[in-house]
Amino acid sequence: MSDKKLKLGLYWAAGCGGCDVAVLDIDEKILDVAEVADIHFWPIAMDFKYKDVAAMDDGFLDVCFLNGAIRNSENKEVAELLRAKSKVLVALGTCACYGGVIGLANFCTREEILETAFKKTVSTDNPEGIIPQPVSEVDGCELHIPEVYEAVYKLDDFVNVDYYLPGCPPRAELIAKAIDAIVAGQLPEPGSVLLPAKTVCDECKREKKDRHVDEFKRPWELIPDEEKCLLDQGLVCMGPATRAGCGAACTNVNMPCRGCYGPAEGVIDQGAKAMSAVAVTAVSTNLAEMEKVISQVKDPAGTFYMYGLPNSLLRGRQMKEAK
Amino acid sequence: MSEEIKIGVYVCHCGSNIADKVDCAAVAEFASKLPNVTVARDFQYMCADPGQELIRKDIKEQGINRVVVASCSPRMHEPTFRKVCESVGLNGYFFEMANIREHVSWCTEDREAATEKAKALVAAAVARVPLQEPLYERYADMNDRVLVIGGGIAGIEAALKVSGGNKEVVIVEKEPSIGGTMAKLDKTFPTLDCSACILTPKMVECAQRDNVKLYTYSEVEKVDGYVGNFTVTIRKKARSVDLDKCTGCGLCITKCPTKDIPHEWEENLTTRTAIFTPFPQAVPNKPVIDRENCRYFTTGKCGICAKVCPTDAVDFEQEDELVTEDFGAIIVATGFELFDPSVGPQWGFGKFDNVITSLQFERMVNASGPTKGKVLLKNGEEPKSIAILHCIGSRDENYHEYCSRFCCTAALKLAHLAKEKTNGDVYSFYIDMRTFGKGYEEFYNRIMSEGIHFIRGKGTEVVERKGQLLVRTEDTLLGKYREVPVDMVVLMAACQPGQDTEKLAQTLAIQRSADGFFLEAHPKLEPLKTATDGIFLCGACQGPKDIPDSVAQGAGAASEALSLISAGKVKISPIVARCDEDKCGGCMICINLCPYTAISYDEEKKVAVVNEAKCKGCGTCSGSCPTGAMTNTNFTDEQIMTQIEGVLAV
Amino acid sequence: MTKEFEPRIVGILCNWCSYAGADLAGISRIKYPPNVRIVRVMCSGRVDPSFVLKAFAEGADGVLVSGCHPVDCHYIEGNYKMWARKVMLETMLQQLGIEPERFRLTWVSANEGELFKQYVTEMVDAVKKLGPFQKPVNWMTELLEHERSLGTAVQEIAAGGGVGE
Amino acid sequence: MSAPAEYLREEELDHNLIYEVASFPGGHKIFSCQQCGSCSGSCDMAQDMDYTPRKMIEMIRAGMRKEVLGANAQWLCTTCYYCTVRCPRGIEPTEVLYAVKSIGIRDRGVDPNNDSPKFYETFCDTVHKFGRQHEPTLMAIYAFKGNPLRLMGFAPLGIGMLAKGKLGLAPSRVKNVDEVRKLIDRYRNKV
Repeated sequence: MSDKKLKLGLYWAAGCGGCDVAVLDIDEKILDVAEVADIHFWPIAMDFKYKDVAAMDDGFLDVCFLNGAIRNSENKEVAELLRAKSKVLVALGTCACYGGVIGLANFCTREEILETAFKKTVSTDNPEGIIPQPVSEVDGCELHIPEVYEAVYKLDDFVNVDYYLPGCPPRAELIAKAIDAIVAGQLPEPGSVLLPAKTVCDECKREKKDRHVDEFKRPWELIPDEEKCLLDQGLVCMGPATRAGCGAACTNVNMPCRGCYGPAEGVIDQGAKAMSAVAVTAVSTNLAEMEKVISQVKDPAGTFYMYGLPNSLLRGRQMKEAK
Repeated sequence: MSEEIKIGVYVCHCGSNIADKVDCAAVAEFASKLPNVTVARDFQYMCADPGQELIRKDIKEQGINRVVVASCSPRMHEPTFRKVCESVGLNGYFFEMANIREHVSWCTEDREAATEKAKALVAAAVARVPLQEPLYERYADMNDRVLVIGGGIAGIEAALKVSGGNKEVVIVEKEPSIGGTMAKLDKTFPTLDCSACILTPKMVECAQRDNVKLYTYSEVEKVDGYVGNFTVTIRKKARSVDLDKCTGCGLCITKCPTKDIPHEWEENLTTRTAIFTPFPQAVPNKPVIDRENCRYFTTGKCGICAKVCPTDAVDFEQEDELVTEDFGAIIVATGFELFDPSVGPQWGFGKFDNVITSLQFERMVNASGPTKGKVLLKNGEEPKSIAILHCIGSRDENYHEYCSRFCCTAALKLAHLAKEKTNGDVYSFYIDMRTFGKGYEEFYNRIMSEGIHFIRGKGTEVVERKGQLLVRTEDTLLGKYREVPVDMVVLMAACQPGQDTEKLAQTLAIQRSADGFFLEAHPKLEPLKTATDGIFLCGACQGPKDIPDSVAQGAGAASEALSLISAGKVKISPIVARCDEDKCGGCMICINLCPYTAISYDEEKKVAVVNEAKCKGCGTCSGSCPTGAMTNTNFTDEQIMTQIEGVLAV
Repeated sequence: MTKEFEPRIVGILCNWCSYAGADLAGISRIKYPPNVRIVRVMCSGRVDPSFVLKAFAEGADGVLVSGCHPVDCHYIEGNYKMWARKVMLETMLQQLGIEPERFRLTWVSANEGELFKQYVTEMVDAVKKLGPFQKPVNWMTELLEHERSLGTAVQEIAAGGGVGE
Repeated sequence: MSAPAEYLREEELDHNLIYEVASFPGGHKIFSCQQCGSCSGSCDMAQDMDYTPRKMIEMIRAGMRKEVLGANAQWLCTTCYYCTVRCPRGIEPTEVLYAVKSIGIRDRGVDPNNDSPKFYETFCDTVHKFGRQHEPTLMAIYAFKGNPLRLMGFAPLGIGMLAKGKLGLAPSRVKNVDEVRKLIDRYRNKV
């Protein structure tokens, strides 16, 4: 390792900020980080301006952790900027990796979302029905705000990503481990996901047995048996189709996995795979009965693509009206 | 793979079959521009020798290492072209076929559209073939012993035939004696020859042949392995009698003080002792102690049998013993059981003394049975009129939807015996008379002339009025409602799957059909096979069957088993499922999906493991594997997705 | 374009029944629209819903999956498993804005060449009525506007072509 | 019929009826009947019968003596023998119906409104008298046993036959008429 300190950048695009908090959650480990690294950009923690970044030489930053999806022109601009300035770009968190929860926006058009957000909610007070525009005139001056894109994108739709560390948010120890690996220069092949290759089922302690579901239930409809597999109990659990790394955090507390760590290694469409696995647990030779049971899963697309719609084969709802 | 991909594409004219509708030259020209394509040709007949030679020459001279032939259906010539590749050292699975005859030229009117579709299919094959992996057919060694589960007539026949083929065979029978249901019968239709006379010689032969091993009073506990290599654990239940020491003298039976146990084998028409042989011609003709009813076991006192035994064969300390044996094939011949008519209170079984089942009547008319062949009412008198009710539990969606097949003719036989023994009025209540077998209709005709009253109408209900049993029915031929007074009612109870069918299906990993019987691989063409290679079926465990059919199936199943084990090796298709242990999350979704139980769970590694010898390569597991760990060779996700891209490329 | 819209439909057929049924249609010289391009799998149970989505993502106007009739599956009950997936997939496709007519699961046996023709014809007619499968061009425009090497696959999808040209 | 039409009183059934019918010439195969309906399907008169031949046989087997003897089916039988030719079990329904007629006449079991037995009796009486048939005599006697007016209906047919020489006005007698009478008497006494 070089005696020079690692130059680190962190950025938060379209996301909830939980990933930044997860970085803070590494606790005292941050001191170790401070020992080996200088943070050159981290808007949530320190005051930086984009021009500071623009002023850096290309490849100035050794590593940049970028969380959040790309939802507007600002996200994209900064992502491109940081890409240029970073030797290694890590997509941190599921939004950056796969679009994340906010990717569910891809079931709607931009117009539908803006209408809802600025006009239709009960708490909205917008009598003139103004929807923010990228460019507007205020007192004779032109005011620019970032343009909201038609869809939510994952980071690698626009820039080359070296490593992926999904999770909503990624567990602090995984972040710490990634930093350790970077410091030690022990990173795997570029393009890799910095997680175990297995899935949540591998980490989940519950006993899997029947693999046959007579009735699908919502989590509030039962108090699940703590020993038995949740899927066997009729709860739609994404565990079989979700990358390991979380330590089965949800199933440990009696909640089914919702798939936040993204697809298993090499899987192209997490939702389709999960759906296929869950559907067949209801197989019987009575077609009508099967239909009845399977129809109990009310919102398959929302369920199976909760964290990865922009990363799916179709990326979202196909908008017929789009021209 | 570092080797450069060089694809040879061959577009077949199939004379004019393809060329009439597809511009083959244009397709070849199109193919030549696709990625990785080294040569692209069109030719008159690719499957003929010159066509095959063309491919061989290109492989040898141009270093072609992937072959795409656009011609007829792969269901036709895929093996042909695989062999062509293999003949010059190229793995047969580096070959892909585009079906431009059945799916294009023969079903399309428009030449332009046909050519375009042919291009799309060729593009798909060209896109897919670089992703294909070399696959190899493999062979596993084969054990040549055969296990027969069930020692009824079907199982006996199967065992004797296998043994006749000079192969070792083991019969596992859960009862203390082989013989099955046939041993309980008096006469057999349509010839009315005595059941015991034709069965017992076969039973004895089973005991005498050197290469037939009998495990009576035993059950199959566990089956591991796959075709050619089954390892079977057999539970020998504690008989409490040492078969080697016992001479079958029967002294113990005569001295046993517990004499009031309902005799199951005699359909509870009489009683037996706690140490007993089920019937006089039992094989082995050695007793067994019914521990539940034996005073020694229930009270700790008695032991008379042990005291009187001249050879010291009674062994109260005996315990269940587990033996493990290896087999190449398994024949299931577990037979059937009789429907319990007390389920339907309308028939009065269990309610009226003189309502009995067909098998009880069968025992009654049997000269060695509990009444020494006399038909007697509970009060010891001979009945003056007997009703025989067909279809009890059969052809009835409340019980069994199917026809039990043999009961019509059996009912005719019983009607005949009833008439012969009592010379009273005998009524036969039937829905349809189904006498399907050779000589059965003639038998029916014969029985009719004996003056039996045939009433077409289901014996719907048996009631008692003033001490008189009445059978209620609608005589559908006369269009009249009737209440026929009789002294005795015989219920032709349905043939139904034995109670342990479900458990055995799980143990053997074979399927059952909706009616509960074991399911054959194909109802017409594979009636004796199961979906699990190496496990065969015969007799009434597959569905209701009479003796001739059971015997024929027994011999047939033996032939299936002999044909399998005589090959010496099992061929294993290379199209199978494979599990990538590094990716498998151990979710176990795939395990239930496999109809062949080819997938098991490795507790230690926490991953799914495919037994390739059991796997048939359907790929259903891959279709629902949430991690992509389970792949279907030659039909991987990547290959199929690329093929989809390919068909949409044009 | 003045030419009538000719949909491209991907047919995923099981080897034992439906592929053989399609073969029989050919052998019997039954003529039907050339719009279905067939991909063979061993069993309809092999059909991963990803394949259906992949076809749409690659610009297919419809997807026809076909297997053995219930009870007749060569592999006992692979077709039931596909049916389970189909039930869920139909809802999912609808949520994803894909008209129900664009995806169909049928049962065609090896001797039902006529039935295969019927299903193909029905599907082609229905999809023709719907018009081409509309991809969300506006999203893709945002990607297209972005010049970058990684984007080629996306661009091709957006342009309506498949990959592999 | 007295009892409710759809109810069969077992105590009224005569289990011997079938044996009785079977004892008549041609009746012995009645046991083999499989109720296929070939006889009824072949019968040109079935549409006018109260019970079809198949049903007659089934009723005989059940022992419905009263209904069987009182039926009109046996009297409508034209003895065309189609049923006998076609029966898959070799039963001779024509003969079975003859047997039923005989038993009916003997036991006076025939429906009193049915004139057919009178015709049969007259037929036999005429033969008994002349040793052969004489149609005008037959018709005249038969007419007076029932309703004489109905003779008028047959008049045109009789006149036509007379004109063609098919009928003789005066009856002729066979040579050894006693032999014929003996034959008839023997059978009548037997029944």
